[in-house]
Amino acid sequence: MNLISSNSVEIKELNLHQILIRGDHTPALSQLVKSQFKISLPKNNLEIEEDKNVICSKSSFDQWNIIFLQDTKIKIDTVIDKINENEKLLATNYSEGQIYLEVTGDNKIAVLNKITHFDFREQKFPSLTSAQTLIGRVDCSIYNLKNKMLITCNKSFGDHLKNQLIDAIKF
Amino acid sequence: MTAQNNKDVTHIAFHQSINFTFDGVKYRGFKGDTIASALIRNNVRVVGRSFKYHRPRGIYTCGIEEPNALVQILSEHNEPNTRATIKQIYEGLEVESQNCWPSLENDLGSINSLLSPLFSAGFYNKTFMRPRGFWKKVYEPLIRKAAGLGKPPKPFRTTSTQLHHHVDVVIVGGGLSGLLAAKSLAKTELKILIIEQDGFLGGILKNSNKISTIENKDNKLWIKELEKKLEGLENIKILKNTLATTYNYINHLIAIEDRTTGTLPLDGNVDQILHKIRADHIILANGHIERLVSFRNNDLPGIMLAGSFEKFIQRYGVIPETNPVIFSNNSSCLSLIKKLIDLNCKPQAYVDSRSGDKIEPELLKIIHKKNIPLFTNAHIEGCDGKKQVQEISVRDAEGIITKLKSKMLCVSGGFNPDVHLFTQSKGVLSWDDEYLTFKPDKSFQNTIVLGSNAGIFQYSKIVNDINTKLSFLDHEPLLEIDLTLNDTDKYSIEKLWETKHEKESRWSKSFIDLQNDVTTKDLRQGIQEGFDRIEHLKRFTTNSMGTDQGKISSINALGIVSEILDKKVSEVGTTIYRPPYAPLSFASIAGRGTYDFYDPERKTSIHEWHKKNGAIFEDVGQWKRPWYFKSHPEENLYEAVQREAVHVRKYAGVLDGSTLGKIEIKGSDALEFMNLMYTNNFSKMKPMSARYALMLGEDGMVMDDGIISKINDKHFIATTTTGGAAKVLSHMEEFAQTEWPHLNVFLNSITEQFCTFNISGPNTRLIMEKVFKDIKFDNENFPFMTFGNFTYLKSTVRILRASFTGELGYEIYVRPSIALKLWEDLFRFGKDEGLIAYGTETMHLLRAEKGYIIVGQDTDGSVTPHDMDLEWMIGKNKKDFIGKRSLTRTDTIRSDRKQLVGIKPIDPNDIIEEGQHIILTSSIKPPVKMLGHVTSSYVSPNLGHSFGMAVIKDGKKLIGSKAYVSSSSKGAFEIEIIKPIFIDEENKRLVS
Amino acid sequence: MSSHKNWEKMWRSPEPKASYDAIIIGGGGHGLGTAYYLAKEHGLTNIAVIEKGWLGGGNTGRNTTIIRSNYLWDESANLYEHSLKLWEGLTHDLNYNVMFSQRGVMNLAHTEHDIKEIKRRVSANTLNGIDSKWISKEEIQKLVPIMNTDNLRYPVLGASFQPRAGTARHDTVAWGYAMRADEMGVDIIQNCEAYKILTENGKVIGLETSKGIIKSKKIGVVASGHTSVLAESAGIRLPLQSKPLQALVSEPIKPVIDTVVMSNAVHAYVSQSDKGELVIGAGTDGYNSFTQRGGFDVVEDTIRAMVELYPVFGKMKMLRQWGGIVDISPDASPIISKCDIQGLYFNCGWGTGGFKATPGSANVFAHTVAKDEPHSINAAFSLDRFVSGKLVDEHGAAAVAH
Amino acid sequence: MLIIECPYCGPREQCEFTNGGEAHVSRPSNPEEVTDKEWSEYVFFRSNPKGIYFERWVHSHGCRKWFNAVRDTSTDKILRSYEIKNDKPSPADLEDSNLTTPSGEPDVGSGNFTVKKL
Repeated sequence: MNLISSNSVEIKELNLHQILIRGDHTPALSQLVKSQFKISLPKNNLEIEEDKNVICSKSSFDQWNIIFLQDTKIKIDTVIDKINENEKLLATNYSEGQIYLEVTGDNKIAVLNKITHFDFREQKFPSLTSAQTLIGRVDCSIYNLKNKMLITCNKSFGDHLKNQLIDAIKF
Repeated sequence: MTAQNNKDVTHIAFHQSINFTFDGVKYRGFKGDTIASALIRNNVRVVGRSFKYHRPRGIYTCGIEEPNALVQILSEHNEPNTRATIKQIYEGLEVESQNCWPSLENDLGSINSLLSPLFSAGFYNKTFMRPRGFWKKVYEPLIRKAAGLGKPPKPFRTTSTQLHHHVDVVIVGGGLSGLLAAKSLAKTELKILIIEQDGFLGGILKNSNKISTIENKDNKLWIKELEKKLEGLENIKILKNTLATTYNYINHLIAIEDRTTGTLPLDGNVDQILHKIRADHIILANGHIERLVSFRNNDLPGIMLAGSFEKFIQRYGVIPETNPVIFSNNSSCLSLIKKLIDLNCKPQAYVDSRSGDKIEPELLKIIHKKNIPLFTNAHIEGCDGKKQVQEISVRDAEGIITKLKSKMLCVSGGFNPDVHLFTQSKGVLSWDDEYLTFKPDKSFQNTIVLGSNAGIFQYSKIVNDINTKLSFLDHEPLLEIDLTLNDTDKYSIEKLWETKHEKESRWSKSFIDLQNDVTTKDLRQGIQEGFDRIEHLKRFTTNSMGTDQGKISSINALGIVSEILDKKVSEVGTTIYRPPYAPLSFASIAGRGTYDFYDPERKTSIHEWHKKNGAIFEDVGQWKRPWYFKSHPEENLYEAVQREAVHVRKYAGVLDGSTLGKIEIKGSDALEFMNLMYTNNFSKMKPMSARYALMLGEDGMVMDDGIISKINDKHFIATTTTGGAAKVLSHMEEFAQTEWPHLNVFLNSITEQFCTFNISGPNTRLIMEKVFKDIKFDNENFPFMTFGNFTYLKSTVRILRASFTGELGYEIYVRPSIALKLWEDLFRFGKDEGLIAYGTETMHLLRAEKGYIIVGQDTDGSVTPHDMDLEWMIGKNKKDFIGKRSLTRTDTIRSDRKQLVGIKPIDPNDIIEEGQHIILTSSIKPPVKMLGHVTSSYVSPNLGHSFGMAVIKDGKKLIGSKAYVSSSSKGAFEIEIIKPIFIDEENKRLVS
Repeated sequence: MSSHKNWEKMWRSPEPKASYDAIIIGGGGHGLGTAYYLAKEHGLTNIAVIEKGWLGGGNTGRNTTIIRSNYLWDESANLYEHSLKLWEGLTHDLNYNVMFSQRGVMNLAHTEHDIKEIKRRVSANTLNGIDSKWISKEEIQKLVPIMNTDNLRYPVLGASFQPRAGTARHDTVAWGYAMRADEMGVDIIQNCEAYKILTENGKVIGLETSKGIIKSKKIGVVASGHTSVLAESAGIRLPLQSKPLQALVSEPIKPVIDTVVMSNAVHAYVSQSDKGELVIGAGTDGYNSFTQRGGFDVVEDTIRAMVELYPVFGKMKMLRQWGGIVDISPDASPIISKCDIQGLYFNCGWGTGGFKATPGSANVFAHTVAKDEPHSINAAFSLDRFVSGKLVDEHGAAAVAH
Repeated sequence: MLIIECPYCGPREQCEFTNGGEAHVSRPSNPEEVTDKEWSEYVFFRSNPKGIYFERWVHSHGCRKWFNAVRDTSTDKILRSYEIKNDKPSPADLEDSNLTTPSGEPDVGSGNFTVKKL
């Protein structure tokens, strides 16, 4: 639903599905992800692969996030059980413990610069990269997708983050 | 001989007059005036009283370095210590002078100046000591009342915001050098931020008459065109009314922007922005500051620094005095004299300490042409007058004193590069023997210093200096610029820190720190008493410790000290320049991060249900947890807990345990990892079973506890205490990544992926069977400490049979999306079985009745498993786990350590209080030997009396004996020491 | 009250002699105090205090001047109470006004966990004869009218209050001890850096300094943040970590707050000096550093708490900010102890709480150096407690919320 | 506030990190065989040098990975950061901290004095 839209910044809150996978970057993992989600693993750290409304980011050398930007017919929990059969992989359904904010508009960086120290400059945070950092003293993940930012954080910090974003837009 | 307007300036709107009040009197100024320039327009000379002697003080400068003109802004929440030379006026502004009572004119405090011989530096340390006790009752209260400058402000809620910047280059100072540097970097596509403390760019181009044309254009035009060009470029941003205050390590700059210059800040609007700037290169071009000369009564209102006098004319369009006397030891006053003459005013006299042959020909030419009385090789001996300058004594080369009738003396003691920010950047200074000042020498960070800030006081060197210093940024080299000067190309100066008084007297004073009333005699006395190190002298005399931080006098103090000690000034050194450059408002530092944004308020998924059903919350870390539930509006904590505690043991109760930490551990070496992290041995645990586990620090002390559910040898789920969640996860990650990277194990926090409902009580099984129709909860199918994965409303649910209350109980782990539905279903089915919701206080009571400890309350980081009766949790034949080795050290292996016991009062009406101590006697006359303290205590409706748990020395041996517990109300009362378990010692209910 | 012309020098600035009976490294309050008590109570006057910078220039000149003795464990309570009693007589002992101002110190409770922990401390203090009591929110408001106790993220639920506690003027403590020690013949040598502690088969024989070698059989190291560095020069490892601890003062205003208020939950404590400046302290930065400065974020977090707790501070301005180098031990308790090398003694590990202990620490350390045996008060603060495990864990008591 | 180079995320502000104390201090492989003194060395004693210091950081508000760094504690200048699995850099190929005396000051960069030493 639309959280706020003013001073050329729009923030929408979405309900997305997300799978967090921990495991080393092995051919077995990339083959498994390819077969289950039709997307390949990014090569380097912090890169994002995007393919038909599914994104896969490499958050560090052994941590992967798969986010479905639109409803998917895939049975998340059954896929997770399948992945977990491999003792060297840990997959978790992260969908319900997170909030997902889509931030768009020309002023989005100017507003974010009010509540986070993170460097959004193109050369430091090019499109199709992800980062984990602090926004308004809250641990967040940021996904730089073409002309929008996807920001996620733990649900119990959700109100705190949203209220600070709205406040930053208003003042 | 009074103030006169200079209408030909662009920064003052002479057509817009503004009314404001100063000490209740109405005055008129113009749009763009500061309080100082407006008061000068109205010939107001006395603006405040000095800190210690309460001597009258006038406006001494025209900028941030002002020591005297500090005022209180009544119309802005009584903001104290505001610089009148910076704060612009607006319609309805109410200003009050500071540190004087009953009024500025006749201030009782000025009695101090009569007693001044006694109040010399450091007198506090040698006096007010006798008789004993008088310091607290008499002297200190008097001193405190007299101290401080402004009155306390009114309560104010900050509306300022913060803004982070990431740029390639920051240029501090939009003056001549700053603008030239920006011009040369314009085409490099570097992202550049220019910071200017005034509302207009230009620096000395707009603040002085020194340069009249630049590149054959009038200053104002040149600035306007360059600004338009820079504003047009996408990679350059200009911040005006913004003062850089702090230069931190690694090129991190803090600057404060005033958004309401010249207007009344309306509550609720953004009044200030704190800019936090990261830059690869920081260019300091923030110029220089003029310094004073010490002479007799150099604090009389009507004495002003020459550069500031010129700035009032040039920048603010007011001539403070048409015929001032000018005194200087350097070449800088030529531009001021020319400006006065242009405005057909004339200095009443020009006094120069240098001998005639050293004085610039151009200066002499204009003086003779306009037959301005000239004194060379001469000093100002002193000034006299009642609350302002009326007579100026000039001592010529032969020592003859001439007395001039005048109300204004302009003084220039020379220029100091403004090195405050450079020293904050951890660069070091060196003394310049030609310009007699400290200037930046070796920088430590990517710091570039330009212009007079770098100690370059020669116009013809500026462009070459910029080209050499910016070449590595492949900037566009500047061509030589031609300037028409009302100044000599090169600035020259002769040493002069203070002049000799004609006759010594106890009451005559020549000042070094005007705000803190520090005289040159204080410096001499300090050195005489052994405080010959400059850091000692500063603290002994409080020199340069006022709100101006000695900007116009600290170098003079070094000069005088170096002469007294007969040392080079560079040997005397300077004290440390402590940030900020100028006082920084608390409100801007706090920004939006207060009240509801101070710290997150973490809520569980069913928080709203709790609120609707009478929950009273307590803060547990950042979480809000239901403390207890009011069954009716008047029910208090005690009554609610007594009701809930009985109810759970008789029927059933459910607690929202979602705040407890939950960590998923998986990998081929998960079992080995868990055996190393916890004391327990998980090897022989059957899959789908659970165990209460203990975690120690490497020091062997209890750090956290929780239930470990083993899915299989490669996959575990661990719960932690609410407060310990973050710490336990970090603890595990640290050891997995740094100590045992060879182990294949992965960790994941799933605290927020599941809500946890802990239901317990005799009727629990009935309720669970109604809610989960297809699950069998009897002992065979669902033994104690086992768990299973089930589905509820097409979502996976994990149910674990465990209980913290000692009753039959289950922990339900459910996904947030259906959590509320399940919670409501528990009540829909459980109502007839008497199900209630209960809070943390009842949980504490019930678990204590069962003898279960709470880590963080019954443990305080100094107790081992053995102390807490938990040796059974230590895996028997385990080779190693974190903390194991510490358990066998001499002090931890002692048998008489503090151990966990239960206590109950002999007289059932006595109430045991948490935190009180177990003692052996009934008297509490100190010192009393303490065996240990009460870690938990409650009044138990199930036992019918107060009871507690305590950790006491040699506790196990004392079980069965009597002792005393101290009490906040009745000294101490007798108790019995028993085993720390009060209900269902055989644990029958858990397995019923 | 003669005019001040004929006051003589506070202390001589002698060159070091070839040898002394004892050398104290560190010219702060603790070091100068040790020399004073060595001379006054143990008759050892042939001693030197070696200071690499200027007297009182280290942590003595950088702390928030708070003095209290409401510590939890008996060993700490005895030590800090011993110090508080010495503070009460110090101005007269030194005949120099250290401006010890007993305005009371308040420790605020913001959560139920805080209440439990503070009430336990108050009970232990009462039984140890320390004047500490629990006060309600109403009593807090009477003592500090400007405090906003309710409209807060973590409301104030009550506090402990020790009336005999307060503040003192930090510089005058160092100068007072220096003056009186110098009078008794102690050589105070500034700008003299200690390089290496010289030993011969397990015994101290002297000290290599920037002013040459000085012989002595006894050396007391009282150099706070730099103590580990000097210990290393004698092959002794100490369990200390030197971290920045920041503080700041506001511009001076008329009196608004008369007691000292400490708030551990939000890492902020404040008092108002006799000159009218608010003196505010923060928590430590989390990394080792000898640069006497810390991160701006630590100051920001403290100020965020301050402007909420005291709305009148909203319109105040920060005048100066700085840092000290505090030596933190694993159990947040000091180390006043002998070591394996004969004649080498350490007085360190004071972390964030050294100023309040100045006279007490100096007094018992002088005893330890003079007698080559710890005084009963500092026996528990030995170096080998970390081997036996018998720690005096002062920050352990503030354990994790349940 | 420092800028720290996380080996996996690149340079980030210090507020995203938590310091982990001295690096390259390995836990005794068989704790049962060490003496109380040796065990206390591991649990409580860490180096506290003025100058070159090998320390641990964790990107606690980022990728949550631990890594090592070499920093000069007399100026706070970070010489390099490197992954846990790399071995300890040898002092030879590290910039010297030019501290001439144990508790002295570097020529520039500590910020504890303002005038250049002659």
